[in-house]
Amino acid sequence: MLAYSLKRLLLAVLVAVTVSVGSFALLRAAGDPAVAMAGHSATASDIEFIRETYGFNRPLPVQYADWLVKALQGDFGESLYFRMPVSRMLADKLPTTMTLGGLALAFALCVGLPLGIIAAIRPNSWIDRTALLVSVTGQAMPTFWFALVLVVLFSITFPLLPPSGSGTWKHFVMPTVVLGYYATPAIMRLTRAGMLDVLASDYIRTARAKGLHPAVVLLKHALRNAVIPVVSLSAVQFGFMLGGSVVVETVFALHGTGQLAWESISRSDLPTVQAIVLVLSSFYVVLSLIADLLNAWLDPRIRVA
Amino acid sequence: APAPASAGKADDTLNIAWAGELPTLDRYFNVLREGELVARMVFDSLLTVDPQTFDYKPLLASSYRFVDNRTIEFELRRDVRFHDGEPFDADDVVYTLNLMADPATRVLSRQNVDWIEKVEKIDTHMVRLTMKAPTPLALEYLSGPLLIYPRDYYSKVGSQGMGLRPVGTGPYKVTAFDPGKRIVFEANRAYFDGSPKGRPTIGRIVQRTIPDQNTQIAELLSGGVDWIWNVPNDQAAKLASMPNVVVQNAQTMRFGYLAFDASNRTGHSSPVNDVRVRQAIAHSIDRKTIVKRLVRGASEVIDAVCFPTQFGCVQDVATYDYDPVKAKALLADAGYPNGLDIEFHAYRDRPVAEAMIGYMKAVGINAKLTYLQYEALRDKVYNGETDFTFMSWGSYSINDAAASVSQFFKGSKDDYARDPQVIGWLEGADSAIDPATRKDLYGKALRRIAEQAYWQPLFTYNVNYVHSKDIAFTPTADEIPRFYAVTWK
Amino acid sequence: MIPVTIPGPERAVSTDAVLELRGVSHTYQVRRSPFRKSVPLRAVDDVSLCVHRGEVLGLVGESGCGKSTLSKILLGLLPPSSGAVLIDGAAVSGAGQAAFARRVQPVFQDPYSSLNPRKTVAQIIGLPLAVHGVGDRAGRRQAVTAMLDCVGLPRRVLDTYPKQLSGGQRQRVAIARALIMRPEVVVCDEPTSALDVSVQAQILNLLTELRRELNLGMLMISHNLAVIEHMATWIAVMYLGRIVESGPTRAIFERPRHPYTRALLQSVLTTVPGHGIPDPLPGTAIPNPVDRPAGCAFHPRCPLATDLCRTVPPSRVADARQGGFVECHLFPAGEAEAA
Amino acid sequence: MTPILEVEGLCVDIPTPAGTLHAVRDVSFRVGKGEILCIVGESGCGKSLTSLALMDLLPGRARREARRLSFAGTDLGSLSPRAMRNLRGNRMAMIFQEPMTSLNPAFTIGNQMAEALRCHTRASAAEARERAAELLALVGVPAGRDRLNQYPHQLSGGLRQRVMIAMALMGSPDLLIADEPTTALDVTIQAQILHLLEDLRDRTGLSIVLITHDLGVVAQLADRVVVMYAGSVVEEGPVDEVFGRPAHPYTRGLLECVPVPGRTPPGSLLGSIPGVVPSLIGAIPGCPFSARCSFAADACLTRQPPLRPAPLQPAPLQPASAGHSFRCVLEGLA
Amino acid sequence: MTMSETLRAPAAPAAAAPPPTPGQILRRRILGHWSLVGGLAVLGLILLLAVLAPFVAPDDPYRQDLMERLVPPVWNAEGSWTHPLGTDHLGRDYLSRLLYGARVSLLIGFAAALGSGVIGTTLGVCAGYFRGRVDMVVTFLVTVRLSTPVVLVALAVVALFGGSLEVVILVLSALLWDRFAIVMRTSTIQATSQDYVLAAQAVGCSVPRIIFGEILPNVLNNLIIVATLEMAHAILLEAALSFLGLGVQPPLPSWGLMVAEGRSNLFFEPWLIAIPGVALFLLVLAINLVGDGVRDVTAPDGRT
Ligand SMILES: Nc1ncnc2c1ncn2[C@@H]1O[C@H](COP(=O)(O)OP(=O)(O)OP(=O)(O)O)[C@@H](O)[C@H]1O
Ligand SMILES: Nc1ncnc2c1ncn2[C@@H]1O[C@H](COP(=O)(O)OP(=O)(O)OP(=O)(O)O)[C@@H](O)[C@H]1O
Ligand SMILES: [Mg+2]
Ligand SMILES: [Mg+2]
Repeated sequence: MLAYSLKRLLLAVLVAVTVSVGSFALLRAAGDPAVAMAGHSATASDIEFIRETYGFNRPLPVQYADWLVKALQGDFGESLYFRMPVSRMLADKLPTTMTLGGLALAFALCVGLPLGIIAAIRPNSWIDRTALLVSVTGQAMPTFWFALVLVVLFSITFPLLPPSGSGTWKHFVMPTVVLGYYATPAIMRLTRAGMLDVLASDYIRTARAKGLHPAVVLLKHALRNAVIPVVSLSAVQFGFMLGGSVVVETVFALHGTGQLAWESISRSDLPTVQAIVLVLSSFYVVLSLIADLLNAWLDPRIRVA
Repeated sequence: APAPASAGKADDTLNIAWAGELPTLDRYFNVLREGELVARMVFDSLLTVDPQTFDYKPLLASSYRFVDNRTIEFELRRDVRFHDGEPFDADDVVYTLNLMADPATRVLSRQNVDWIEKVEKIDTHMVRLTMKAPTPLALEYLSGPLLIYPRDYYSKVGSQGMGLRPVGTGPYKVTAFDPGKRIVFEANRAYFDGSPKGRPTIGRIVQRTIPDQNTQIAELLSGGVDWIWNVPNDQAAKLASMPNVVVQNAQTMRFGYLAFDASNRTGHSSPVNDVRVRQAIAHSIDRKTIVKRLVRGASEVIDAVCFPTQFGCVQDVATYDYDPVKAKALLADAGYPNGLDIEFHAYRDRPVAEAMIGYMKAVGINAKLTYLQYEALRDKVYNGETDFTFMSWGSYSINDAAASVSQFFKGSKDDYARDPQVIGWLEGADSAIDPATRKDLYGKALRRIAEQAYWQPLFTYNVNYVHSKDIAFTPTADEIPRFYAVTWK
Repeated sequence: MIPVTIPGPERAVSTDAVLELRGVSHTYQVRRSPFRKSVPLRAVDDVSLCVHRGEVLGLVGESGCGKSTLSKILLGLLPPSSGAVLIDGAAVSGAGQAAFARRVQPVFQDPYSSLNPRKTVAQIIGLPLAVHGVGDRAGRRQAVTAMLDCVGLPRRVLDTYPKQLSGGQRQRVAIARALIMRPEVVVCDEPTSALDVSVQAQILNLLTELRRELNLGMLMISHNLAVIEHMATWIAVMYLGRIVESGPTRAIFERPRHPYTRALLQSVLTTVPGHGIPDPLPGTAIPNPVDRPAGCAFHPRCPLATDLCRTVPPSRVADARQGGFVECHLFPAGEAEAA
Repeated sequence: MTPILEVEGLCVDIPTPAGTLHAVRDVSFRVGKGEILCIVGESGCGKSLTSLALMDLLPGRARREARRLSFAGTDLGSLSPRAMRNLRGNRMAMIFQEPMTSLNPAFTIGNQMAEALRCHTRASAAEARERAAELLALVGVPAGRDRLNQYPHQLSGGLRQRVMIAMALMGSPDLLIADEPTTALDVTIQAQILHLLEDLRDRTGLSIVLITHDLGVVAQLADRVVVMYAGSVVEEGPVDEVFGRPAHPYTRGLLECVPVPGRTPPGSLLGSIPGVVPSLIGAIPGCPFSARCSFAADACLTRQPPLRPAPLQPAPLQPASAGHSFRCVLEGLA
Repeated sequence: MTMSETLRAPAAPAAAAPPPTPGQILRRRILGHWSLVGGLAVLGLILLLAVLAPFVAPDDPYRQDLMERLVPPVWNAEGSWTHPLGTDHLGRDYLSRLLYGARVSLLIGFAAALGSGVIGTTLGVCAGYFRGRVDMVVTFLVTVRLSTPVVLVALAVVALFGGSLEVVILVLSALLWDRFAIVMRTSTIQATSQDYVLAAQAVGCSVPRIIFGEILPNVLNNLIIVATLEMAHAILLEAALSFLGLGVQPPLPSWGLMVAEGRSNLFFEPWLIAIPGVALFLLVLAINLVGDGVRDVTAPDGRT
């Protein structure tokens, strides 16, 4: 168990490092940080000076190693744009994005799981078809379009919810629905497929043969086995939502990491982008590790025999 | 209707929104226009410009006088205190201006401070400023970008501290600042009487950054914010008919232009190296229709590469009217009878860019658009990588041709003309004191630029200010909304 | 009586042994859970066997004892961890793979998974011809048609897909595919255990006929001893990767030596009522191939196990009279001869 | 013997896109107390559906119909789902073919066994575990108490099948339905499990319906046997009679297909039944076996004869009521 | 019985009606699957219109007329038949742009699915077939890919190279291969464990022959399903990029771009965003329905 966890951790670190190397290379190709830092009216010598002071003239691998060592100590450098420690900005913005991601995932699970279960219990019924429609619509609607439609509907036509900001729970309702709805179809389908598989399995027949109440059969025997793949998927989805919340955060002016990343990309604010990519990818890796452990708990076959 | 957390008039809070993210509130270290709005609320400079008459008026100075054409003496006000209670005096002026003028400080807009040689304290309420050379724009700078900071505070917290918790003398103080997200202003009840800016009337102003235009409008319509700007004309026109909304359109000092690589700076010879191609492009675009139908508002077509009200911005330059036939002829003459392909860069006003591409296409010029973020495009321009760009320039709201034509044609990083003649004229104009000489030299430069079509000036911009009926807001031509002057109706 | 030889290094290999295994072992690395280290699993342990022309070697043993692994090694699909596969006395190397494939062909257990569902019967049966570049298209089709007749399938199935065939028909297709290259040895891994009794009989009959007609050597793996007795000329009994007893069918059935063989024989339930249910091996000490018992691997289940069995692995004892061998402490070398 | 289970005219229909599949056609049999009844037949002949129909566990779309379906005097046909649930796992229990997949991998053996008792009685968790441990000992699982905390994947196939049997016994059933309980097991293990079943019957008077396609198992274990073909019963009777003197050509054909050590000469050709089972969709005119029957006459193609008593056998003379009956126009096979 | 008798013994009686061939079954299943038929119909229609755009479009999609800006569609009181769907902010005929836009959107979908499909399938099949080290490397790559925030990388790349059709397609291809790899890996492992692959190996088939002849045909339906999903995904991602100003560049019309452009008139000319939005929705919906349909129809016991 310990050896396994260590190995997974090593893999996680390796993945995060690979991603950050990739993004480092990409971002360096994208823009000269010295030029970005020097700003508007800098002269060539200003830029040269910045290169010197910040070490942008060193070989890329050296710069990367330097960055990584500092990053591991929690020091992501200073934002070129905001001129404040990136770690502080992340501490400020991550909670918003995490809240949004968490809520959206919860929404997707709350909608996707029951729909998937019901659809599996009554395949081809009207519920199944409705669930299918809901999921297909979710997949086919551009996020920003959906977001704007909601804003028009619930902030202007029926002024129930504030269109933007992050002050109260009300502010999170629409972003959650938009982001969560995007993840719902996958979860619903996987639940449905898993449930269908499990319901057709021998041990469900055994459970029924014992004379158990159908609800017990469903919720105890079937669900636990059916959600195992859903757990892994949720980790992937959560990771995706953290990275993919740019559009939602932009529309709803949520000021999370997604929007920060996007603005930082366009401002060539490399340390910020770099840090966000590293944090998001590490986060994903940690999530999938958690998903693995959760699955091990759910499925004793994976657990220590 | 919803009751947003802070709902307008009832609790004396003005909610405003814009898209820009201010990295810091230290004005010397941000260049965004929104930074200027904040600066005017929080800080004061020695002088100020009357937005209507463009006259210079004393602000922190109670009076000033030119000792000679390189020296000004300022008599300072005695009744001014910074937000932290520290009294304002000569030390603050001397400290701030000398610090910012020092190249080691690396303020972002060097031209604002470069001309200052030194500032000396004469007594507690008297300072003397010495220029490196006679500077025609000196008063312009002193009444805008050169804000006075409290010496004790700034020397203690530095630019970072100031950026987060600014302390100035202005009509509003900042009580909260989440960078890129939110700024909360509180009226400075101790603001000095007799300031040309007037005393603040609204108790609290909350600014939020809302990146998406639609969301801004939605917030306005739902009462979440009271004031937004830069609303596209199509929307503004429709918003004007809404019951609780006021739309005001005002011209700005910003103008749009096409810049060509006339001197082959990219090194990969492009068709626009040829003046005839540049002229053809200029002739191919129907600027009048674009202005009338697309840009609309108070905008107008311009022909010289400066804002018409700017000092020295002569109008008797070569013009390129919409004439596709002539454009085609010029192209054929330049050796492109079958049209040509060209890379085209832009960073704003996509519809205008698209419209121009449409016009060019009609005469056989296939402009392939690369649309970039401003910062990215600016870097490309600085690095000499663009053939043909659609840009805009706001002259830092300085009403003098030095802030426009001199900015771009004096051999700087963004000078793609590199015309020694023009450079010579402009250097002369920028250092001369005599208005007539300056005007003559700018005129020469402008005419040469137009004739060579180094740039094709397009039109002046306009801004739509959209706000709730509850407030009285007066737009100004310099594109600097003055929130301290806003009042409840 | 069929001339038989003891495979393995003890006796000279008779000339008609087509396919031979010498001291072959195979070890898998298995990981029982992602949280654990992988451990070696000795699926086949020092096995020597040979298949003769026209003979059927029957391999029996319980599930997981390594029968399929052994057959894969014989087919050249799995390189043995140690030991050698010989064909006509020559070791098979990588280069000889194609030639090897022409001479040794498999018939698998499950006729549902052994036929590619996306191919027609003609394509499936003709695949070996196509791979080895035998003949042209028309020639191949002719050969396939002939083969169909040979395995008793109507010609109209040529262009149908496996889905449209019954289990028995599919198994015939699999046999046709195995035989089309005229191999000398066919390795049948439980060829009838997925089939119904009535179909099983058809397939067994077909295999018997083909063996006689084509003088095929055959390795027949089955856990159905009745089938093995019926088909095989020589039997090898496998337990946890080792051949524990081997000999001519008749001799094994009449005088089984190894307690495991005896238990297997006892477990056969015949269709003649009245024998009752035997209880051959009481206890539930199911062997764990990853964690082999010390000494004789069978000792935890053996009713006759002694202390010797628990500590010392028995050695292989040739049994001249039977022409086979047994690996059991109950039969020390001398006694085996005498028994 | 008083029958514990009486089945008369059981039919199972499954609607399919191609038409209604009549999987079980008018099946009748009865099981006496303490009797082992085996149902044999080829794959797909409806054995499993028959057993599932008894338990009311048919897959969703399948429909059950019967003239009479009575268990220990209760009419199963008219029971509410709730009452049926109370019977299931309590007085009638079932075990399945695949010991590997029939236990829920996510729960411990103990949990799954206890649950079987606790959903029918008010037994406490401790009591249920106690009984589980006892039953594990009964079915020969060594160290049963420790095994209660183990997960199914930690047990071998034979052990799992024993656990399944123990679990079925949790509610002290009167009837155990076993659908191919040994098919997936090795011969030696199979013998053990069958031994166990026989032993249970002897000790507790349990009635068993055992479904299998292994004629050897039937021959050695069954008291009575039902031979099914294409959804209907073709022959039924005491196992000695049916296997000793099969009356239906299909039964005889089946028995000839299996080599008997010592009786069938090695290497000889086995008897075989040519052809395949007819499709069960729609009605089958005549005898379903007629297409494969070497004795088929014209009459067989139009009409299926009713189940009728087999002709009396020579000594020891048994009355026809002992119930060896078959369904064929032929007057028994010599 | 003699041998010949045994061999001639009929293996199957002459059935009354021959069982339907897989082709027939498939056709029956497809036709009985309403959502698949519907999806195919819509997709086919869009494809047809896209191909025939030059013939059916009423106008040049690039011809602008600033005097005729924002003409509403015909169902609006101010609309006219000259521009059935109205005109956009530059006075270009919206219907024509919609038709030409279909080409671009479909092209992006197809090309991105193709590109990512080639990458993902190659990786997945190799991992599934060779297992061991190859599998480890591929799994690692997939994890890396999954832990890369796609949208951010897409933004960065496009911000670097500027948005253009080629760049967008390349970026999407390079980013959307993970699901192909995962699904292909599992399907290949599944297919490889089938005895027919063993049989092919025993016959002496070369590795490419096994992969292309035995494995790929059997995993093809999974491939199609993933391809449709990714195609839809790519089209939507392009729309999201367009929203952030980084999709294909004007004046080239893509539906995503049209939606993004129409967004600035969201409140007062909602049809500008609704028309391409609905088109986009229908397209993605149709693709998804087709994907689902293929899954159902090719599943062992498909829903009927
Ligand atoms: N690819 C593999 N990787 C790891 N272990 C394997 C592999 N294949 C088989 N084994 C293990 O090797 C042992 C022998 O397996 P093999 O399939 O040869 O048995 P078998 O005798 O054919 O069994 P059965 O009668 O069930 O087919 C088993 O314990 C099995 O779990
Ligand atoms: N859920 C179902 N849907 C459709 N047909 C079914 C279903 N279950 C069984 N059948 C069909 O009903 C018939 C009888 O099936 P059943 O499972 O009872 O056979 P069996 O005798 O148990 O066979 P086996 O020996 O293979 O278990 C078969 O033809 C089968 O194809
Ligand atoms: Mg095997
Ligand atoms: Mg069955």
